[in-house]
Amino acid sequence: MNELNKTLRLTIAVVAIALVFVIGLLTFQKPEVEYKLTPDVALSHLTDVNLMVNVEQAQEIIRQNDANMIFIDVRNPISFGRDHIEKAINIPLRELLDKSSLKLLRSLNEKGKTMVIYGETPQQASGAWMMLQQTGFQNTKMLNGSYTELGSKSDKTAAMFSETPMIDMEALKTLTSAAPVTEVQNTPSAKKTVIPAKVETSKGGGC
Amino acid sequence: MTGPLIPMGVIPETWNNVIALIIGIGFGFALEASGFSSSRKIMGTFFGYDFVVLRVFFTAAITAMSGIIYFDFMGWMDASMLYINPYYVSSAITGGLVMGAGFALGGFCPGTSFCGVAIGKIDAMIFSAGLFVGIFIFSEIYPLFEKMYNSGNLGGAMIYDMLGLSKGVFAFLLIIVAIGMFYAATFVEKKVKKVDY
Amino acid sequence: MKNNKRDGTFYINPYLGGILLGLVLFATYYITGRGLGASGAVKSTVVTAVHAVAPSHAEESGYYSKFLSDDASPMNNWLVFEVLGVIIGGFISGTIYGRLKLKVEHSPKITDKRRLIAAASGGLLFGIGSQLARGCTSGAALSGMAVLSASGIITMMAIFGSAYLFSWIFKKLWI
Amino acid sequence: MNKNYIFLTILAVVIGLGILIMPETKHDNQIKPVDLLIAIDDPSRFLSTDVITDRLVKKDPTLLLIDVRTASQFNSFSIPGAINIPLDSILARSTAEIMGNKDLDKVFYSNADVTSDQAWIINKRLGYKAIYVLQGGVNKWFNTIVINEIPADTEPVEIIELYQFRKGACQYFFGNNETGSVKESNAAPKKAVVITKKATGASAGGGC
Repeated sequence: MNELNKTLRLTIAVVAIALVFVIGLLTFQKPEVEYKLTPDVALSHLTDVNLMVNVEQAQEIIRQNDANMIFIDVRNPISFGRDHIEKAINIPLRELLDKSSLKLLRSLNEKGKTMVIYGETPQQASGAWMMLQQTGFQNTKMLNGSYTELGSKSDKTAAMFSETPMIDMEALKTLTSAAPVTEVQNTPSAKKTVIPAKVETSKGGGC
Repeated sequence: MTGPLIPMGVIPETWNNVIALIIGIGFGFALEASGFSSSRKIMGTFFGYDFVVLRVFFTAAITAMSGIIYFDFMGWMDASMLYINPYYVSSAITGGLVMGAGFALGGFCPGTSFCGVAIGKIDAMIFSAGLFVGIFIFSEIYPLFEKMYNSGNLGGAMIYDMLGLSKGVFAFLLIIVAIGMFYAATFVEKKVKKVDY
Repeated sequence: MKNNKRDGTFYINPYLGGILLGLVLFATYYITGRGLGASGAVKSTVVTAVHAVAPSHAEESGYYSKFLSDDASPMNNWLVFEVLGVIIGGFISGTIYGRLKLKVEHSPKITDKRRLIAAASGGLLFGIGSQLARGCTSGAALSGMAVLSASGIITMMAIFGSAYLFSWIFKKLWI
Repeated sequence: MNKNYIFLTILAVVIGLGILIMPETKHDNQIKPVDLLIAIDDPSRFLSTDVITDRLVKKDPTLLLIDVRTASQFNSFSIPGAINIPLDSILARSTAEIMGNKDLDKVFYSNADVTSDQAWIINKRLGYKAIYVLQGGVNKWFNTIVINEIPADTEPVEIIELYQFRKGACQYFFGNNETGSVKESNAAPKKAVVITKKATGASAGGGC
């Protein structure tokens, strides 16, 4: 059993392993940002009307000049430099989670300010807003409209981005009714066949 | 660089066999240098004259376990991607009991027998040959065992989940129990009459 | 000291051996995501051999067919290379510590023949048991313990429990 | 006994205590917030209406269009072959099975980009691969494929070709007023259904 008395190399090995662990723990940093909301909660916030600001409301906020409402511009700095809402803060989308941006956003959050995110399109604003919502910035709202809409009341190109259905059912009808009568009957029936497919999908998925 | 490296695609699959060879060399060296190539030294654990198996086995398990847990915590490794052998209740226990009998008779387990082969132990060679025959016999009479082999599948179950403990608590208890066993082993070794081998 | 190292009785501190083994095991998990193993290599060899001798038999059998796939030969297996490494590693260590010697090791009270018969039957049982438990001491018990899997710890307890029991039954073989 | 063993025992217990107080790391497939932001900033998830139409016409079995609008909007008009998963049920278990199917290119669409993109962000966070957004949504699809103005002869060849492609696709989906269109219009949407069925079959197979 004399091998049990030789402990020098063993001690070195154990200390080396312990050192690796200690160095690992010392250099370990908690990630700067973490999800604060579960996907389910984040999803429920998407349909929360209180977290949306439409164009009229945004124009109202600008008029009132409420100090508690801060506009966050997530467009690129060039667009921001060309034209932006007065007092808006520019945080380009890609820099949203940078250290400096987080510091700024956190300080605004602590001051109890409500942040309204706007972008080139509502889709751009939505991405930034969802990111902030999920990482714990609850006091954020998104502008459900594009930046260009804020200036003019009716901008047709801007309306293109909104979620209102713009399907010209009349055009669809003329398209199908131009064909013989039989076809008009066929088209709805064809559409019906789409629906069972959907039912079947959920069945297949549930398996 | 987060591990496991091959499943993460850091190292291409083609390196697999080279890595296997290198790891095998380390494995074989560690076993042989600790004395696992000698069946009488191995059997000392069961008669109390030499607890080398207990010491090596538990130290190895604890080292690897702590490494995995620490690396997982520090984000250097994704422990959820590690392969967990599925737990089939009855076949694991029966297989373990049969292996125990084989251990007591042969004095080797497969890994150590290959070490014995490497240094020219004839009994280890015979043991390995028996291993081949045993696996061949099992495969031939597999239909007899089929039901037991496939019954009671609990999947990749974790022991701490089964005991209702957290991973950290179980790992800590394992370390404490192992240290206790090491001290007990030293104590027993002093009491038991030395066997010359 | 140096003479002592070469005469075949020198072994490294078992805790150091355990740490080496643990680091090897950890490296295996870190690199491949799987544990070590030994009996799996034997299984691959057996499957390949049976497939080469009697292909139809291997394909029909419920057990062999699990490990036969069209594209990759089971011989081209991680574990086979690992076991080749084990033999090389054992040989290196045996050379360093002067243990290379062709011999049958047994208790002075029994004959060579008896030891070899016991070894053969032990190997046989180990072969059967390792297939039932889906791994041997290294594959199921040691690797399983490192990840704290239920199968690893249960198999380990079963192996050592029954080995304690049977070793007292076969006490004469050893002391 | 060797004094070193006492030291080593203490060291081992300290390592064990470290494990004891270490919070367990959660392993879900969610991608990190920073990576999610990079993905959001990357426009490559947007597929144009023409690309999607081309794949629909070619009956690409790996394409699965997912309508995230409400069921009533879906029923009044939808892109042929699409399935309906309203945004609020995007996290349902049955959806997860479809999302987990790696062989399908899952393309979300809504009326415009916003709702579909939100569905995409939620799914991207959950770590699903091969998910896309139909750029412009139904509105754009309808206004480029269904309604298309005949370009002037002076326009470049590309524009005329694009028009011809769109016109052809429109006829494929909704038929035209020439003779023999009855059969064609009947067949086309049905085939679109077949595409969906294939897709669902594949997803069921992958899930089981």
